[in-house]
Parts: sequence; C-alpha cells; structure tokens
Amino acid sequence: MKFAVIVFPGSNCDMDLFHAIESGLGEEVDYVFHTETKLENYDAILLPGGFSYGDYLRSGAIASFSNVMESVKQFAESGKPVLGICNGFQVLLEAGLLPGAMKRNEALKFICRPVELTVENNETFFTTSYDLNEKVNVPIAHAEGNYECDEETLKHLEQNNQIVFRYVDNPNGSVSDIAGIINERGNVLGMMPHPERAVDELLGSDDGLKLFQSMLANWREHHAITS
Amino acid sequence: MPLLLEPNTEEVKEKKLYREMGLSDEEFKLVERILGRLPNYTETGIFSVMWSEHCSYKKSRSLLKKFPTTGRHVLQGPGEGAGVVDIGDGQAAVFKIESHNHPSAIEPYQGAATGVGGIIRDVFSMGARPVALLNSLRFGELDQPRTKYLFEEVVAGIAGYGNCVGVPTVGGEIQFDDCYKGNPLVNAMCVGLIDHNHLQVGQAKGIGNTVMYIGSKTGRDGIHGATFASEELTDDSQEDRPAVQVGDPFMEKLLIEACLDLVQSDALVGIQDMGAAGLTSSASEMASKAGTGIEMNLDLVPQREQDMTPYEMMLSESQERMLVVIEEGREQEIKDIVSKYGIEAVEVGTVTDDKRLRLTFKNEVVADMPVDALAEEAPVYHLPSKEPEAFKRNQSMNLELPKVKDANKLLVNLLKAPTIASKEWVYDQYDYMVQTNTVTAPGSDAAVIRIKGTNKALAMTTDCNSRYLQLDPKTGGEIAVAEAARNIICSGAEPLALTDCLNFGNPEKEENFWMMEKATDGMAEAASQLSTPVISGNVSLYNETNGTSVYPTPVVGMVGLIHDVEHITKQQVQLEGDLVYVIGETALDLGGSEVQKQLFGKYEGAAPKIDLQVEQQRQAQLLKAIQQGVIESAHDVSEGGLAVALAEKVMGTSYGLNVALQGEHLLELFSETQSRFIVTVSKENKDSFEQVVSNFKLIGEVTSGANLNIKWNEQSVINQNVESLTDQWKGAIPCLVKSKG
Amino acid sequence: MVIKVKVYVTLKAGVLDPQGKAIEQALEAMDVNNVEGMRVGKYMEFHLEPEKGQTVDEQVTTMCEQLLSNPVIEDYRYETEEVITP
Amino acid sequence: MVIKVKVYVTLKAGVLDPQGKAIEQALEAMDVNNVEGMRVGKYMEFHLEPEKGQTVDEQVTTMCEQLLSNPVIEDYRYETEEVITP
Ligand SMILES: Nc1ncnc2c1ncn2[C@@H]1O[C@H](COP(=O)(O)OP(=O)(O)O)[C@@H](O)[C@H]1O
Ligand SMILES: [Mg+2]
Repeated sequence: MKFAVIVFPGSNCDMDLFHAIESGLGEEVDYVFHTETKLENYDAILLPGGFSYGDYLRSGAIASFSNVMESVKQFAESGKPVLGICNGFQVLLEAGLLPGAMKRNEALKFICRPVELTVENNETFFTTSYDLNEKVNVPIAHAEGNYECDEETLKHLEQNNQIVFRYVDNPNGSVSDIAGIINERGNVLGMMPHPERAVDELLGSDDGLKLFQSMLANWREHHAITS
Repeated sequence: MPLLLEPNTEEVKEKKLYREMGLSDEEFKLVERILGRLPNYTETGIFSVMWSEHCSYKKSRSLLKKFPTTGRHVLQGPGEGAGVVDIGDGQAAVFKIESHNHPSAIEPYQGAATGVGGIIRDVFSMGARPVALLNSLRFGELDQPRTKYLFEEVVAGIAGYGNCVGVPTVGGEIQFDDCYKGNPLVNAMCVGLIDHNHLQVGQAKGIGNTVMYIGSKTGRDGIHGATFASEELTDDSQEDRPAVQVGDPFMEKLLIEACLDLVQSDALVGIQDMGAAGLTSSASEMASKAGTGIEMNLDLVPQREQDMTPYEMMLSESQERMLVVIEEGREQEIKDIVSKYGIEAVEVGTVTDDKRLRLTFKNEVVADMPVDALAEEAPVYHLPSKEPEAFKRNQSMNLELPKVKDANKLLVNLLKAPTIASKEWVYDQYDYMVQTNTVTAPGSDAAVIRIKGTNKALAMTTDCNSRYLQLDPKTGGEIAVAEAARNIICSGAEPLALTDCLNFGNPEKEENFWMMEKATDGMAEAASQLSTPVISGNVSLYNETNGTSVYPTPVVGMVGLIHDVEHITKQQVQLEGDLVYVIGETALDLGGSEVQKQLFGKYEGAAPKIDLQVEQQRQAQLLKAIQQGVIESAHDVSEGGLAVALAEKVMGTSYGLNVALQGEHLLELFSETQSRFIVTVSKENKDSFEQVVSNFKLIGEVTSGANLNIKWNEQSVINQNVESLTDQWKGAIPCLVKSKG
Repeated sequence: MVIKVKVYVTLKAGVLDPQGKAIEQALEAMDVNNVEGMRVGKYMEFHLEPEKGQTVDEQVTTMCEQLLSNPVIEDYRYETEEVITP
Repeated sequence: MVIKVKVYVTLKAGVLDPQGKAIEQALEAMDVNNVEGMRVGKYMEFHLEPEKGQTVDEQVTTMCEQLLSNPVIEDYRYETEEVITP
C-alpha cells in the first residue's frame, strides 16, 4: 500500500507520520509537497499535524487553498481514503471535506498530553482493528481543538455514526466530546489526537498503530476483491 | 532625506552621543585611534553594539577562560553558533543555551518567543537539526499580578514559538524568589543532531565569494537590543525601549528546512544567524574568523519599512534572518534551494581580502572599519572585586535544626512551594512529543530523546540552585554542575558536556564581580572533576532592577549519552516490592534550603557542602549499576531534601512507600545534603546492586497501598495518601496563577 | 485611487466564545463587575487597488467569505473608504 | 442605560505582523494581487453599565491599557454608543 504525506509550509508532524508508516506499519510512503497536483499513484492521503502557514488567521485556513488540496478533494471524491490528523483535521474542516469548525481550546492554552479515547465506531476503514468502545491511549497537542458544529450537524453526525473517537475526559471543550469524525461516505477521517505519536511502546503507547493497520487491512481486502 | 536627520560626525563626539549607545569616553577614543579619524554615526553605533557585553564579553571574558573546553568527546568548543560533541557512529550533538532576560521583562511573550527562535538558529546554523528545547526560568513570588503576568506570558511565548516550529520542549526548571521580581530570567537551550560531515562554520572564507541574506526582511525592530541587554533595567526601561521584536515561528520553520537543505550543497561556504546586533555582528564575526573582510551594499538588504538608514539596518534585530557565504557564481543554486520554501536569498555583498567591514549606501561608503577591531579585539576589562560582608557572616553562622512539630504539614507545604511544585501546568502547554523521540517526558530528572535508527538516546537537563550561590558562589557553582550531572546520570546517561548561561547583576559592583569569579571557579572545578567540558554558553549581566541584583544564577545545561535505550531510567518507582535505597549520608545542610524559606522566609548560613571526588565516584557507580540493569528507578535528592524526593518518587503513580529512617529524623527528612540519590532495586538484584554501589542504606520498600509512610523509631513521622499529595503538588501553581491579587 | 478596507470578523451569535469568557473573568479579578457580553473577534485592515471587471464590494465579499472568515462559525462585516494617493 | 463599547486593537506601526504577511501570501496564491499592507488586529465588543465615580471613558481606557491591549506593541481605540434598554 502506498501512502502520501502532504507537506504544507509549516507542517511539523510530516516526518513523524512518515516514520509511523515506514517503520511502524512497514509500508511505502512519500512526502508530497503542497505545490503538487498528482495523487493518482497513492492509495491513501495523510494530512499531517503542525502549524501550516503558522496557523495564522485560523488554523488550517490558508493551507486549505494550497494547490494540492484540489487534488485531495478529487481523491476523496473518488472514494479513496484521506486521513487528517490535528492540523490535517483542521485543514479538512476548512476545505469543507468534513463538517464543523475548530475554536480555541476552552482554557485558551495549548494542551499536550496523553489522553484516553473511546472508539465509537469500529466499522470504518480506519478503525476495524479496534474493538467497539475500546479505550485507547493517544496523545493530543493542539491549541485549537475545540470542535464546534450546530445542533443539526451534530444530530446528523450521531445518526450516521460519524463520530469515530470521543474523549473520555474532554480536554478542550469539544461539542459532545468529539475527538474525531468521518464523512458520510466513510473515506475521510479527521481527528485531533495523534495516532502517529502512539506507534511505539518505548514512547508510552502503541495504540495508534491499529489505526494504520486497519487502513492496510481494509485496503488489502478491497484489493483482493477487486483484483 | 532621513540620512540628514542623523547627527553628523562632529555631533557624535561633541554631544557625546556615543554614551547613549553604551560606549565610554575611553572606548570612543579607542575607536578614534583605531580608525585614525572620527567615526560617523553609523560606525559609532556599530562599534557600540559589537563592544557591548552581549557581543564582546568584555567584562566576563577573563572568567570564561577558566572553563575546561576540551575533552575526548568535544568536536567544537565555544566560539561558534553552538558547541558540538561526538556521540559515536559519525553523529554529534550540538547545543547551546542563551538568555533573553531583558526583552522578556519588557514584553514577556515576544521576549521569550524570540529567545527560543534565536537559540534554535544558533543550532541549525551549525547544520544540525534541532531536536529538543529546554528552558530555565526565574520569577518573583507568584503573589503579585505583574509576576503572574510575566510567568504566564513567558510560558505562552515559549510554547507559541517552540510548538509552531516543531521542536519539542522537553525540559527545564523554574525557580521563584523575590530577587527576580523586576528582572525575570528567561534562558532557552536547544539541542541539535548532526552527522559529522555536515558540520558548518560561521566563516566568510574565499576572497570574491558572495555574501547572501536569507529570511525575513529587516525592520526597525530591536535597534540597540544588544546594548539594551547590557544595561540595568530601570523604571524607565518600559518607556525608552527599542521597538520590540516580534517572532515569526512560521518563517523560522521554513528557514530551518531551507538551511538544512542548504548545508547539503557544497556551494555553501559559511553560515551564521543574525542574532544580537543583527547584520553587524554576523558580518564582522564571519569575516574576522576567516581572516577576511566583507563589503556590503545596503541598498540590497531586504527592507520591511521605508527610508531605513544604514544605522538602522546594521543595528536592527529583526528575527528569522541568516547570513551565508556562497562560492562565487553559484548564487542561483542557493536561490533555487531556498525558494522551494518561499524564502528569498539576496546577494548583498562580497568577501574581500582587506579585513575591513565596508558598507555602501546610495553609492557612498557609509562605514569602513577593521573587522578584527570589531570582533576579536574588543576591549577586555579586568574588574575589581571584593568579598561581600554577608559572605563571612554566613560562613560562620551556626545553623540549628529547627523545631518542627508536624513533619506532615511541612512536607505538604514544601510540595506546594512553587519552586518544588509540579510544573505540569507549564509543560502541558509545550509540545514535548513532536518528532516522536521523547522517551522520558518532562516530569523526571532529565528528559530523554531516542535517536531514530540507532539504539542510542540523549539525556538533557538544566539546573542551578541560585540560593546556594547567593550564600556561597563557589560551592553553589560546583553544585550547579554536579546537580545537572546527577540528573543526567539518574536517567541512565553518561554526561558528555555542558553549556552555561551566566546570569548576574551589574559586574561593576565589586561584590557582584566577586560572585562571578567565585561561581565560575566552582563551575570550572566541577566541570573538570566530572569530565563535562564547557562547549558553549552565554553571559547576561546587569540583571538588576532599581539597583538590586538577582541572585547569582549560572544556569547549567547538560547533555548526556545513553548507549542503549535499555538503560533509560525514570524517576518514578516501577513495581511493588522493590527495595528503596538512599545513597549517601545526611548532614546538617540547611543553608539556602527550601525549609529555610518556608520556616524563616530567608536564606542564611553556609550553603550545603560538596566533595567533588565523592560526587564523581557516586555518579560513576550509579551509572554502572544502571548500565548493568540492576536499577528500577533513580532520583537525586535536591530542594526539600529526602522527604520531597521520596514523595516525588511516588506521586502520579499508583504506588506507595514504607520507609524507616535512622538518625535524627527532621534532619534526615529535610536537610539538602548534596551527592545523594534514591533508587529502587528489585529483590533479585539486591546483591548485585550492593556490590556495585557503596555508601547505601536500605530504607524501605515500594508498596501497592498508595500511601507514603515514613517511620522513625517505630513512630510514624510522615503518613500521607499519595493521591492527595499528588493533587496538592499538581494544583499549587495553577491555583496561584488563578488566584486574585 | 486606493481603497482602504476594514474587515470585522466575529463569532456567530450562539457560538460560545472562550476568549470573551476569559476576559470577563479577568475583569472580575480586577474588580470590574459592570461588563457583560464580551465577544472577541478579528479586525483586519488593508489597501485594495480596484480592478477592472469586479467591483470593490464583489472582491471584498469573496475574500471575506472564502478566506478571512469561516462562515460555519463566524460573521463578517466591512467598511471601505477611498484614500487619496499623492 | 447601557453603553455598547467597541474596542479595536492593532499592532503599533513598525511592529512585524506575521499574520498579515501570511494572509497576503495566501491571497497571492489565490491570484488576488491587488491587496497591500494587510494588518491583523483584535476587535472586541461588550456592554458596560456606567458606574458612579468613574466616567465611561475612564473605565474603558483603564480596561484597554491594563487588559485588552498590550501597550508595548499595540495601540487601541474605541467607540461607545448608548443602548436603550427596554
Ligand atoms: N520550564 C520548564 N519547561 C519544561 N519542563 C520543565 C520546566 N520546569 C520544570 N520542568 C520539568 O519538571 C520536572 C521537575 O523539574 P525540577 O524540579 O527542576 O527537576 P530537578 O530538581 O530534578 O532538576 C523536570 O522533568 C523538568 O524538566
Ligand atoms: Mg533531579
């Protein structure tokens, strides 16, 4: 399986994500610069964390206008998997690939710490290796992770089972404890916690690895069927 | 023409305008002699910043000479952007610490942020990838709105910058004492990683080569910042400060990536960041080190504002700028590399053979002076010193063990003292995990980051207990180095080298200079004894407000090498049933202790004694035991003594301790005797441990019941629920920050 | 001719404003108790050189809707003013 | 009677505005090339119930200088307007 890690100016978890795929998962991965437009050769697109464009104006806002984002949109429309982590999630929101918006954390401070999540939906392309309601330990590191959407959107997300991860102990004020959501079609996932920081016991947790393993397993299965 | 608004050459001399820039009458005469004529306004400004303490170390140079700077690991000692030590496999660690005290006193957020930015540039200008940040902070007591504001904003500024550039902030220290009220200390340290063959130098070699400017445009920010950093803060400082520099961490991130690409190119000859005194210092230092000169056309300097004068451009401290020297004719290669990151590289000058810094502007030569006079040959002063009265008094004072009725209460109060309390509120705001190498996060003795692709890891810490230095600067200087090494050892690493930031008051006061002499004596001795040479550092003087200096605060940043990640050891106990040992005996050492502050509200008497030979031996033994795998957890005993250290071993865990003390219990609990450690050892390893380490005492056992129980003569002296201790320890700082007043 | 544009971006009514709340708390700590409904937004100013084929309003509206505000949670308004360039 | 206060906080002239710079770059990437001098500031609005012993101007000035702006790098201005409360 071939992954692309998109590099925006100011991305800073691109190398971590690259490392997680290459060493943690053992699959092929390339950096793809924000100026690129060709994504056909990839099986999954990863939008990394960091501070694209310094998070100036609103986090993710400026990056959502990068050249590469048009292609990411097409990639998503074709049904292929797109994962946005932290700043990547913010970019997906700003680009309209996922509903809602991010506000500053309730306490107005950057928060970096390991947190516990509940897997709310283990039937997505990204989560089949988890058990339903499994508690996983994945760190967060953000200043704007306070997810906001109107009531109608929230109802919709709940009804369609689009809330994939929830915080056990809400750190930032997110509506309905939301830590990660998926689009209706089930191929675009955005999450604030960093699974790529949890792929190695030495650093405290490898609970994030299952997310990438789910992607690989589902991709393989799909390919076995189609080919 | 704004140029005409600047005073002319005669006015500079007549009206003694050079004084405002920080030059003395004698220094001005010396400039005149060097040039063989009167300097113009621009030249006077350039001499004054280059000869400021911040750039020239003119008042501290004689002290720095005492430091050992070589050793078997040292690849680059003091003199370049940062020091470099070998860590095997063709790799090296690059690190340095720097102060941003005065800017942070005026504008805490930006002051701290730009301090972080500056130290990162020092590291990547060596060609190294910055892999970790630490910060050492000092504030007044957290009971005043201004102090709380400074504290909150400094932390936010460090977070804002470090998090954005994607370099994890993995450690540091914070001390709160009244002497820092008007003049907080903000020291930032950066550690980088490099392959030997990519090491760069800040030199302008090769006559005819091209000087290029990379990064942000030049504005009128921080003009005379270096001079400002070399003066005392007064109540007026808020008023006549230079335009405050604002950091742009986004630009810095792009610069890091662009420069790390650049160092792969053999077109690059030399690279240096524009730190204090901006273009002036980078250009003259690069030329002076290479034995060349530089001619620069200031019309070509990218400018953010209109009508900038040569004086303003040369003295601006706008952030996120680099100066590079490129092989003649290969400029386009450089432009291509950096343009990928949206950054401009502009030719601004050439390397010459006449050892002069010559500047042209609008087709006129506006400055022409010998580079060596600016850089290496700045005047050096030997200041008079005098032993302070208080020193002898403190030395001969007989401290008595205070009568404490309730040891439980004292322990809780110590744990709630901001200097000892958990710093989680602080490091929760720092991204300490980015780059996915952080094995030991903030909250243990030293931070540990692994080196991907190897079995190795680096340990790092900053330490300085200035209360000891205030009582006895020599002993305190020794302890600062020893404590840093202890923390490195406890994490399982071999200490390699250190960087230091000498934060002192006005050196022209004889007592202050005496403190500097003694402190550096102590540091030099400890650094030799513990084989941790000084490879880089920084001096920050004039840390005073309205005439009162801060305690002598020579912060030590140390880096150690963990040869195998298996050796990584944490501070917290690991398993029920493990044996608890204390290494080292307790003596009556209460001078400068946290207990003194709690009980008497002041520090007095002699500082704790230290025997460097004993220290070295114990550290070597403990490291050996760790490397043999017989230690489950290790922690040094520091502020608050054994009681606090024992609590720190269990707080935040689900374990407790059963400990029985011998000796005078209050002394055992609260004395701050040096060179002591607490370790836990599994029962199977009891014998192996006792063979490697000497001077130990078995004092108890790790329990599953989450209680800290300390007994003496079969009587309970401490009995505390660990969860409740943890809550109070963690809650102390947030509570003070939030409280009114 | 150049147009000076001032853009105000505020959180939509009904969207909780953590910054506004924090400022209110800070004011209370300063013993200021007569302030209510603090809302924090962004203020941007810039110069715009009018272009053919587009009115100033059209261009500013596009900029605001696409980049300067996030319509999911924010409202915007703007003012324009002609600047005489020498 | 209640006063509605609007406060505008901007960076002092000459102080670097990285945000403004980044927005300009983003606009250029969107092919908007006729915008210049983008500066980003803060906008705050709130209601104030006038108190005895202090004029509205006095109180708002204190608030602005002590809390709402950072006088070291920022300037502020404000507008007030009476609101008829039903
Ligand atoms: N300013 C800071 N930034 C990051 N981490 C900090 C800071 N201050 C303290 N810490 C962390 O808190 C822990 C306790 O600090 P400290 O009490 O100074 O340790 P020690 O006494 O062992 O040197 C350490 O892990 C340290 O790195
Ligand atoms: Mg320690």
